[in-house]
Amino acid sequence: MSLLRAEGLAKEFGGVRAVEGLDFEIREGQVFSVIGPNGAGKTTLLNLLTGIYRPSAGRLWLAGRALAARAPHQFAAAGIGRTFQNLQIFFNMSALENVMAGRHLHERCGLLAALARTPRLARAERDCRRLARELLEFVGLAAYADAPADSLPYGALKRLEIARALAAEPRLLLLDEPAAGLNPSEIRGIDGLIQGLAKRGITVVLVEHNMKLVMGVSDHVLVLDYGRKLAEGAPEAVRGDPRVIEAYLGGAEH
Amino acid sequence: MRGLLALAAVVLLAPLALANNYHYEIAILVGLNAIVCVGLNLLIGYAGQVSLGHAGFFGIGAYGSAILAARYGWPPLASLAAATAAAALLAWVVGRPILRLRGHYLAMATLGLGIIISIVITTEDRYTGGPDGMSVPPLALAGFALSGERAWYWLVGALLVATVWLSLNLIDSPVGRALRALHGSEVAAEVAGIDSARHKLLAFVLSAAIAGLAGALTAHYAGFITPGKATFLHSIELVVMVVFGGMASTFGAVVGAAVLTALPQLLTVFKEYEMVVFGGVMMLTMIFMPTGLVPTLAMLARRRR
Amino acid sequence: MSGELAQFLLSGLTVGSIYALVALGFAIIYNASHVINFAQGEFVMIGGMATVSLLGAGLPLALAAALAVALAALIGLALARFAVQPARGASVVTLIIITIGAAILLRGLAALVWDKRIHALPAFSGDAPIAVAGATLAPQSLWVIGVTALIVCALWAFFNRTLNGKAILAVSHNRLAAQLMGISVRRVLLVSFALSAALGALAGILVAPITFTSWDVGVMLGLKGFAAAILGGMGSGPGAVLGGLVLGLLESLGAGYLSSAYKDAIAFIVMLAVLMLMPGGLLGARAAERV
Amino acid sequence: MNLRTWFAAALLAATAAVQAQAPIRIGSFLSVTGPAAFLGDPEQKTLELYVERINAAGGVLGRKLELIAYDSGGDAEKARTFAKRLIEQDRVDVIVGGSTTGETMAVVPLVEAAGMPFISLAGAVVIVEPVKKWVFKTPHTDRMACDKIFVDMKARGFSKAALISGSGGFDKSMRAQCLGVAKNHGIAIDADETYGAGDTDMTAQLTKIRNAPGVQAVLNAGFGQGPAIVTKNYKQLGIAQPLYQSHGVASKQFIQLAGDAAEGVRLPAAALLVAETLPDSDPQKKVVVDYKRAYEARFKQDVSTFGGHAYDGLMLAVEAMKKAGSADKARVRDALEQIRGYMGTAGVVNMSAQDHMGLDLTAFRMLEVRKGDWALVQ
Repeated sequence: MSLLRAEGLAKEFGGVRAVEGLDFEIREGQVFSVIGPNGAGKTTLLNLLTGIYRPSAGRLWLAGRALAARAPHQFAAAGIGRTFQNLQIFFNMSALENVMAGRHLHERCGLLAALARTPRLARAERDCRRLARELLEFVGLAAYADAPADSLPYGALKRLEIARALAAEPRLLLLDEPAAGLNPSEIRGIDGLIQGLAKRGITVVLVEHNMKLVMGVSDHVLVLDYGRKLAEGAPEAVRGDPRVIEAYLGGAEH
Repeated sequence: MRGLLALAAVVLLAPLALANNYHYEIAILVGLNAIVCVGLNLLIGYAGQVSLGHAGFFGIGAYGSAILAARYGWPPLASLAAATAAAALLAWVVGRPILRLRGHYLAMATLGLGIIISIVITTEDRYTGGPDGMSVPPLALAGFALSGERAWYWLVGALLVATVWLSLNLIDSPVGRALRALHGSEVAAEVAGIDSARHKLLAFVLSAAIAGLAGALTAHYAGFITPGKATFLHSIELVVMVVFGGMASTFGAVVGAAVLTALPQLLTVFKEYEMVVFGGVMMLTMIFMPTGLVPTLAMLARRRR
Repeated sequence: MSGELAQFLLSGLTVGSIYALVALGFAIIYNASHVINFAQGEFVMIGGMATVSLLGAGLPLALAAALAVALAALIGLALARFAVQPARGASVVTLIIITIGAAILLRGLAALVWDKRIHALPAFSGDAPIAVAGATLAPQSLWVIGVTALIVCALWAFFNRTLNGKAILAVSHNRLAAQLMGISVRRVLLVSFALSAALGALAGILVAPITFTSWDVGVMLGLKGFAAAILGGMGSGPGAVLGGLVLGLLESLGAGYLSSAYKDAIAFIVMLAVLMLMPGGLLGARAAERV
Repeated sequence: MNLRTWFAAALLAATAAVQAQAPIRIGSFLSVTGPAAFLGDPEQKTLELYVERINAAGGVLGRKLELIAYDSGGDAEKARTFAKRLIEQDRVDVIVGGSTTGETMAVVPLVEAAGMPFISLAGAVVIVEPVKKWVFKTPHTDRMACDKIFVDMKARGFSKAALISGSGGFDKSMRAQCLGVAKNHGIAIDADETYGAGDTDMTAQLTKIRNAPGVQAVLNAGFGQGPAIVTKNYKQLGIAQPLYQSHGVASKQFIQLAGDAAEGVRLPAAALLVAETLPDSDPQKKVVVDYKRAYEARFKQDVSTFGGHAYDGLMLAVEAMKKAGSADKARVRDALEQIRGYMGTAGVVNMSAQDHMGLDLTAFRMLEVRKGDWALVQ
């Protein structure tokens, strides 16, 4: 069944159309990849799907219901999580606290309880801490748990973002170039991580330049060019599409 | 927790070193400033939102309680509570629009807010006594007037320990993590489901309420209040205390308040050179310890181990 | 009554030009370093006080003024070199506190080297008021307004026609890219501090016949200049000038038509309202968040 | 006895005397920095100068004076802390200080509780009305200044005046007093404008005053650079009505700042400003001329009445100690209250249990600026 559906999605910046008339559907449990040359509108699309940008036109449905969220935190509450292309780590906390902060949606805690540290809160905190450690273990960062986030190497930070996003238990996880800047062995690790997510039943939207990674893990690929849909389909079908080859080879970048 | 116990020990043992009422006075002022700074540090150090207007909330607390008690005959405890609530209420009302601003624009807006409050206090002399100030009745707890430096020392000391305890609890709770998260990256915090506007407002209101409470206590302690404590110069002084001691460090805020409250008393030996020395100390400290006193010393201690 | 309105406008324009000059100093340093220099008002003070004392020593006004501007520029250089430069990489708030410390230090030094009295400079072209549209204007106001206009033009030329100026602009737009282009960020920082200190001092000399000068005149002027710079949009030169003029006019119209006791409050309330509607100031960059 | 043994004996005697007689401690807190620095600065200088001179002349009651002065920066809370320091830590015998009314009022509860004689140098009438047991003051009150000005206005046949004042404590207190007593003199205040601290242009306020119908004279309550700017703007706008300033600008500095615009401005002030032009028969002449010469010779600055207040405060304290024959606080206080006919820079002081200032209107002179100097209005 369809988890997320977009209809006529568009975003304009002062006359420049970054995304235009986009229709697509992401099915539950899929790894859904979005590819395209630089400036094709991929990150803009993710920003639209997380409420960071307000669409100029178009509508979104989540699990069959119109998405009423406005602010990004409401998108998060609706079950959409993400990572960022240029890292948005909380560098003022430890790795573990980063993940715990990611669990914000599942912690009911009033101001007074927080100030007085009620026994109930203390229990909830213990659970939260345990869960965060498990997630760090899942992404392979158990050793860094108590280290300040700003002391972690780049590759580890990429995984930390994934762990933080997972802490919110999203139904839909958007990964913005998780492999960018990583070496081949680290990329293999990310590959395995994404497959692990799929096994957990999490629907993944992957924006990525690394074709090998995309073709290896995706169930469905959406190709953007100049903010419009260029092609869509199974990885093999997209790979052979002459328009896609034209866009990539004809473009200046690759 | 170790830090909290150490603080409590300092508060308990300090009287051994306090020889006279003047020493107690300094200790009380340190405590009152430290309470404000611990609150302000939640906003500036943890949530990353600079306010250059907190003396305004301090002034509302001080004058609110003073006016209710002196002019309308409220029992001081009730006026204290009402004035604290008034500071919080004002912060809540203006906080939402103001906190949408970022960085220097937020600094300017809070500065403007503080200045407006201080102009109102200075101008409405029928209620506030104007620039020459007004007398404030003493604080009475259950019918007994709280008077004398020693009684006040214990009250302020207990309140300081309590404030630090509450602040430490808050920082290490989901709410505190949310505040720190939106300081680290507001967009990432939002995407993690943290309502950044609500949490900024929370920190703003909480710090304003604490400043208001400390203001009201200061007024009742001193027995006399002038608009000087509501001016932008005092706002800046408070921020300097927080940054000097160390942003995002509760004990840093306490140490910053202590050093910068006591320093001018020590620097009187420099006579006319006092300002030069004070400015120089401030600059050198921030140049060589840019993260503030306590975090820098803590880092040095870790390195030596 | 139109004479009344004209008087309020002229008064606002004079005061606004003073604020604008101070605000420009904030803008230049902000552009080069993203530092808000809270010692900017002290440069204004140094300009006025140094000129007064050099005049007292028997120097002609022009020479005294030139020396005072040079002195301020030197102090600006020293501030950048010995206080801001070593703390690069510290948080913005830390840098602000350093400049606040510098302001206290400079005020203290001024009180020691000079005195704590209030001084006046003679008006450059006498005190005979000039009648304009049923209102009057002091000749010194024309000096302030005229020099402000000249400085705006000169700054425009500096930033668009000279290498140093372009370097500052480049650094303000993208520090890393500028560095890669071989621009010395260090040098830009020094130039910008010296420039804005000189500008502040010049403002201090120009306004001293109107506002007088004293060791602590920088506090209020610095505050108003900062407000003007923010109102106009931090880092924007034209914004700083516009912000200054708007602030000056708000104050004089507020005092004239509403309440002189609340004129500063009125100006700040309008400022807050403007910031609510334009969170980047009147002419500030509309920064879109990049993720 | 040769010279050396004589010298040694003298030294020994002197040391013994010093050990036997600890100095009398004069405590002070003044706005040496901050917005009221132009009050605190001459006050501090005066105290230092005269403590030195008194000591050089052998001290008081055979004991030296020791001055312990702190800079309050005009901040009332700091003033209170320093007052506590003077009382508790430095254990001074008397306090002479408090440049502003706010500072003074903030320490009143302390000195009253501690039983510390305190001579304030601030202006407002609230300091001595109602009378506080341990608190005295040396300057004229703002109400007296209002009275003096309104008497002069009335004598010139005016009945409608306008008021413009600053937003500081001195300014606002005087404004309130003037509004209060105007009616007693048959003067109606038809316009009432305010300017802020650090304001640089008052033409907007003055334009409103100019356009208020029927105003015959304008009174500016304020001190610092504000009144000088008002005076310049006044001239610039070509307002013809006479301008009165307050005793808050009573120093040559005002004339230097306002320049030609100050011509014809009147203000009430102590005779200090016109010391040399007083007739030799004037009983105050000697005191004010001596103080003026001593101050100006030492500091190369024009004398101001503010420094004069500090002079009076110190001298009253010394006078009281001599009268009491000791530095005992209670006895000094009682002696202060009984001082009659003391001639100070502000005028003749006649203290009593009902009056802890002891000055009357005759102590005030109406001065006018003529040819760039102060002149007595006869």
